[in-house]
Amino acid sequence: MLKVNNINVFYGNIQALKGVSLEVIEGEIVTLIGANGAGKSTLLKTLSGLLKPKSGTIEYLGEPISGKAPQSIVKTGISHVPEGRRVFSNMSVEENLELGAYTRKDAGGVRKDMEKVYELFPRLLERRKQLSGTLSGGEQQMLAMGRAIMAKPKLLLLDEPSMGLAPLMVKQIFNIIEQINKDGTTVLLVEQNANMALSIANRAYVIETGRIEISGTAAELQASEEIKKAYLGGL
Amino acid sequence: SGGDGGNSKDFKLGVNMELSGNVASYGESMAKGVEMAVAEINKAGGVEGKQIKVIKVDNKSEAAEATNGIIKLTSQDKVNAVIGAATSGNTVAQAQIANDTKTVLMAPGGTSPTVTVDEKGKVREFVFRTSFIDPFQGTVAANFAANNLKVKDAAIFSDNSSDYAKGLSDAFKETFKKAGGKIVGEESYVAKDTDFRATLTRLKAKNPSFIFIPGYYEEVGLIVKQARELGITVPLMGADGWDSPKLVDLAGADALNNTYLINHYSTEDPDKKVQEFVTAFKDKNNGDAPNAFNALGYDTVYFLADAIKRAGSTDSVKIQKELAKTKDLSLVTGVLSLDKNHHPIKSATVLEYKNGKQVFNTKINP
Amino acid sequence: MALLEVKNAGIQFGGLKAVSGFNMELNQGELIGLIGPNGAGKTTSFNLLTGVYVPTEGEILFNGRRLNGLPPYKVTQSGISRTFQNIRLFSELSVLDNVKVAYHSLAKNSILSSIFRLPSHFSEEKNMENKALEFLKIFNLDSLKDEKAKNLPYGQQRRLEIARALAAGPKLLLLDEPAAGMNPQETHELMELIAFIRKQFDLTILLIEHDMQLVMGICERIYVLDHGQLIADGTPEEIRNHPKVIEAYLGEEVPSDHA
Amino acid sequence: MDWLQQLINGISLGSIYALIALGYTMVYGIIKLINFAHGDVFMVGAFIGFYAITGWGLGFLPALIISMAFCAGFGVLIERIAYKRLRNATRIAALITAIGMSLLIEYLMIYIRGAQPEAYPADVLPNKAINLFGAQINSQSLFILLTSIILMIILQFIVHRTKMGKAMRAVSLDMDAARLMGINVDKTISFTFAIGSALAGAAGVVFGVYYTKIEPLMGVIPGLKAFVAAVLGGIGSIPGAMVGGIILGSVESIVSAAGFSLWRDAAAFIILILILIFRPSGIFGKNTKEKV
Amino acid sequence: MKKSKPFWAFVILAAIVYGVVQFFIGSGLLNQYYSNLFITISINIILAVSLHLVIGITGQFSIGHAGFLAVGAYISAIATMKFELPFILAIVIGGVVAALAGLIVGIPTLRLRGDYLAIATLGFAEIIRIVLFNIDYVGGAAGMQVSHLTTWPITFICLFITILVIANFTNSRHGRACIAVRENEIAADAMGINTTYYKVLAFAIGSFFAGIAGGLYSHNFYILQPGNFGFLKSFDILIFVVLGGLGSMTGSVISAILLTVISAFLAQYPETRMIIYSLVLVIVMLYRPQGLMGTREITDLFKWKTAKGGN
Ligand SMILES: Nc1ncnc2c1ncn2[C@@H]1O[C@H](COP(=O)(O)OP(=O)(O)OP(=O)(O)O)[C@@H](O)[C@H]1O
Ligand SMILES: Nc1ncnc2c1ncn2[C@@H]1O[C@H](COP(=O)(O)OP(=O)(O)OP(=O)(O)O)[C@@H](O)[C@H]1O
Ligand SMILES: CC(C)C[C@H](N)C(=O)O
Ligand SMILES: [Mg+2]
Ligand SMILES: [Mg+2]
Repeated sequence: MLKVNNINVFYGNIQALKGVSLEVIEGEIVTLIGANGAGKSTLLKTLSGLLKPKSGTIEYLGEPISGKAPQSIVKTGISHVPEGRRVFSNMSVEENLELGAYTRKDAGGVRKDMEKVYELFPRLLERRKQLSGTLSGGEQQMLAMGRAIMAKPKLLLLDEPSMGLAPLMVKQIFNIIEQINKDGTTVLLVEQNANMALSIANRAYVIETGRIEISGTAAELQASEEIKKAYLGGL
Repeated sequence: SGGDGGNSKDFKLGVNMELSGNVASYGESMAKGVEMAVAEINKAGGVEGKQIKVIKVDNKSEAAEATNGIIKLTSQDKVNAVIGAATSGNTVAQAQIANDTKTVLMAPGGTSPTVTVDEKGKVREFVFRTSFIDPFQGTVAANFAANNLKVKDAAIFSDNSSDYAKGLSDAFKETFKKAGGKIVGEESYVAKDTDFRATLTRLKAKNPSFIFIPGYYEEVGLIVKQARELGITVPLMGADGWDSPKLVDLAGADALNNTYLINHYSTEDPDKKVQEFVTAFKDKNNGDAPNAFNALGYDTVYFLADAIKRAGSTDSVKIQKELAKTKDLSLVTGVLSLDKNHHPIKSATVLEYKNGKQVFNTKINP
Repeated sequence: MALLEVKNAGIQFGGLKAVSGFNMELNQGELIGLIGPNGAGKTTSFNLLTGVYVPTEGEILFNGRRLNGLPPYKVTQSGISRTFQNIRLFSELSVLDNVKVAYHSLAKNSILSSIFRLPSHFSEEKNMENKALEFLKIFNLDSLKDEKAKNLPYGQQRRLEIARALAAGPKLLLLDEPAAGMNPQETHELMELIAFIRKQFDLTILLIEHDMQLVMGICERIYVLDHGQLIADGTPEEIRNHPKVIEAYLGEEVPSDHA
Repeated sequence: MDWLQQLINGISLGSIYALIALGYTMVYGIIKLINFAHGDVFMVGAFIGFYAITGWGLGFLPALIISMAFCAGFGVLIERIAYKRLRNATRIAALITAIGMSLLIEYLMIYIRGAQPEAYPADVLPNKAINLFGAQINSQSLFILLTSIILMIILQFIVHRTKMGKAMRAVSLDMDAARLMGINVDKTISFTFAIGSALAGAAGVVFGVYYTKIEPLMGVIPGLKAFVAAVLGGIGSIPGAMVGGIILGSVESIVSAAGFSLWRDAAAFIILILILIFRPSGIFGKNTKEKV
Repeated sequence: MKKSKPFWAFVILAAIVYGVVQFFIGSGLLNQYYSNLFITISINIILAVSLHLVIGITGQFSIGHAGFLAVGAYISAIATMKFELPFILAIVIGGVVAALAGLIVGIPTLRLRGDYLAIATLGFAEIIRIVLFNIDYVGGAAGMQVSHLTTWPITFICLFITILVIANFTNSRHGRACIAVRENEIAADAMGINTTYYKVLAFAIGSFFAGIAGGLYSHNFYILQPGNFGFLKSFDILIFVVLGGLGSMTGSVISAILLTVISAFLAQYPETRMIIYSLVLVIVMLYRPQGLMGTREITDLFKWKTAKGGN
């Protein structure tokens, strides 16, 4: 479904991604783990068009998308839940969800999906009219995911959805990710919480200082001593 | 020192005028008059054998720029004399430098007494003017209102940002009261205002039968228009600051009916000198008639040339001495004699606007 | 007498009671955890303790002195300093200067002494620099002292924030999610560092954290907030098995204490 | 009735401020830029209207529309040339650029056509005096008020009821997140500049008709006043800009009516400062104190 | 001592600049036009550096600096013209009163943030101007005549003191406290810094030196009018600071010199002067949005060099 081929991405003179290649197959949950500053967020931003790779290609559903503007990439069915949630703080929960469906023209479908989101996150239904800036961290995370679902994505990019969340909430969020995946959305999940991520993923990539260092099935990685030491706090 | 004395081939004449900005109309008119006179004199052989060379600077109708302008003229260009500025305020801004550098400074139309006399009452030795002064203008206006228009209740709406308007309104008040009239309202505005409706509404409520509006044409034009819109139909009057073609554009010919102004001369004056000037000016300017500031600019050059001739030298101290002694010099805008404060004693003309044209009403002698 | 006593403190934003009836006692030298679901009011209670918010109810006593209504800088000067959930470094300043700024209120020379470069200016500056370098060494940041704070990687920024808070000379140190965004390896190093500074500086520490390995691993006692209310307090063992805490915060499976 | 007349004076003046302030507020709302060149777009609008009326002999309404259309394009152009590059720079850098653009437009105008003023012809709009309880309302000021109100209502509708409006609000809150929603940020910003500038153009024509005199520096003071009005109302808020404009116009009128015309501008600023001291984000502004 | 090296370098540089200019003026090589230009440059540097302390160092977005310039200008002019006090004393009085004005303006407004602070300071500056407008004692709108007393030596001494004081203040724990306020007010507060105190202090010091500049300004221009102190004047000063690079004192100095010289040079081309000036402004900001110097100081350049050499 998604094929990233040898991309290089820069912030000014700083190279954040160095020849990264990876692949996501339809229906999978693929996770990308790595230390702080490894380039995980940079990769997701490049996929959704916020950053442009200097070289290399990105193919999605057989079409090249690198260099396209984010708004056209959204239309092709890729939704990105950015790091730090980035909800529209001065707008209500409902308005945020409506914006998620900005590119869609099927009013009926939008209404249905809105109901689906409220079903997944009953908390959001309770807070429909509340300004999203006043929600707690976990609630904002739900909103950010709900908003992405409203675009009816085929591929969902999640950037550290568990960051700063209470343990119970982390579990809920991961359950929901699995749920969304079962309902037919392919997921590329970036996580610091590698344990959890690997437990729901099919395959995984490990990125270090801008390079993919290891890849394999989630089970393989979970079993690897090396990985345990470096990323799973395996002591 | 005032220029390089007798050494140079040319007589350098600085012209520091309002060529842009709020009152550009005056400066442009005066500069045109100056240039016409300079051309005539140069053609006739110049002054003391020297050709007059005009160096113009634009003071943008701002005092600070006027100061910069004269600094440049005296220190960079080393001029022998300066003409300018058009308005009193911008002339006063140059006075101290003129005195310090012993450069003759000639104001064609700066009517405020402060142009030639400082706040301590001392005469500014090197500064002269060609026009009459505001106490006289104000008196003429008040007498005209009381005697010719026969009004009893007058109001004043004056420009608070110029010494010129302040002086006029003081003189008007004093004389009008003396003539038995009453001042029922007094308001002021500042240059560059555009909305006078609130204050005019306030004035209207006082029911004056005449309003004196000393100020410059840009604001006066809007005031006259807005006053008429608010239903103020009484006669309005101003002084030489009203004289600009722009006034008619801004106020509209209709609104200007039943308004009067005081001016330095009238093109309708049958005097031979005036008519010769009018014809010569029209010849050079595709038929446009000269306004008072064309005439004052023109006269100022002759005023200066006369003194140079009497001094027999282009040395500025000598010129200054002779200028101060000027007596009965016949010019387009009247016969000029200076008093000890460098104030000329001259006659004034009252004009009336009729359908956008200035029409001669009366001439008043001092 | 307890070092810090919070008596029935609370605050309301509009209609929302973010924290209410909050009671807490910290004794000299303790290391205490504060946990609770997102939006429970943990950060808000830090803000109450540090004077960012003025409590609308109750009182806060530090060393027996009432803190209610004191502006933050006075609270800090009286011996409480903190780190922030969302890092707040002086990003254009060097690492060294970040720490020096915190030492500011302990220095004494006047403005005039600085303007006229009197001896007291030089001696205080020297002193400040030495102290700051000491702190940086502890946090292994001394080699980066001339780097701008904003150029540090995330983990080092977190450490710098703690170093800076220490330089203000606190008796009580408040840490708001110090391990957020760190991977398990980095978290582990942080735990050791916290234990070390507590001993070294004879500190009392109160920390907020969602990482249960850290909280359960180093805290002696834990307070649990939910919906602005204290729902439990006790030793890690008690908290781990507290039904209310499990329901509101931990969920069914409890991570094991790895230590 | 004096006070009625004064009220009308104030509201007429205020509705011109409001029209300019709306553009300020919209641009500020979306990219947090105090667009100092806005007052000069207003000036350009006044001249376009003037030339349309005197040069091509058009009436008020066509002149208004031409001026609005021209200014819309002009505003977009300014944004593309001068501000787009600076979206990620500090706001103060963008502010200085805006000041630079303002000067540039003013002096280019002077260079092109000279500094002398121009007078709007008096017969653009029928100017009948209507006598209402003793106050002279001329049909012009009614017409102007009406134009302002209609334009404001249309604007309010666009921002709150249309998809574009929602996109504008989203862009103003978080540009990157808006992109991720599929919003074309550049287009949205251009659209905002177009609308704001069109309103400034309209204000220019209205000003010309009402006050007659137009000149290349005419935008400076009304621009500043409108900015004050926008802040007074809470910068970024559309109703705030309207209310701020009307309040400012009325305060000026009241102060002059009370005989303190020379203190008029000072009074306006004093009111501004008082309001800011008690409501640091203006009348309608949200007090967005940073959450710690 | 390491810290005093830049100090002595500065003193020597200052002495050289002074000596050279003084030599040219004394020997008559420079006429009044040029000596005036040097004075104007110095005044502008004082203004730029004083605003730099407020905006660049303390991060308080004040765009009404001309108001304090006006206070200093008028107070010192009153002192010399009406009370016939010595010029030096008049300058100091102007500075002190401007600093007081700074306190009066600063205390209520400095709790505002960002653009709201900006417009409030601008508002105060306009109020100051309008008050002057309405005081007949100082000539109202028409202005007052002031003797020309400003000379190159006096101007230079004022400039020297201004730079020295502001540089010393900045490079001390107090200056760092101001920078901390700029960088993150909440964190500064939490680190025990009385943020209000330092904001008001920086504002008062900035106003003081603006007042000093005012004294020099009014006695250099013969006539003093409120109209000279409008918001465009404030913008001029703001432009020096931002164009030089926010937070860089060297930048402020350099851009004050550069822009003053450019302005003076362009005076010969009145029709295109403002067009070129504004183009320069826009283009510099578009291509160097961080300003000419960024946040660097001239002393950093030396440091950088030695650091490089050392490696
Ligand atoms: N806007 C930026 N400008 C300059 N450098 C940046 C920028 N954003 C990120 N970087 C750098 O790029 C590298 C990769 O950053 P990225 O945010 O992708 O890391 P990450 O893996 O997502 O880390 P984290 O776990 O902290 O989120 C880092 O070295 C970072 O410092
Ligand atoms: N300044 C404020 N105005 C309004 N509501 C506020 C304010 N500060 C906090 N709140 C609200 O108070 C509640 C508690 O917030 P707080 O930040 O203390 O949560 P927390 O326990 O730290 O959560 P997290 O673990 O997500 O950081 C939240 O509902 C929050 O929205
Ligand atoms: C040109 C004139 C209208 C000037 C006016 N008489 C004045 O003194 O200012
Ligand atoms: Mg990341
Ligand atoms: Mg928190």
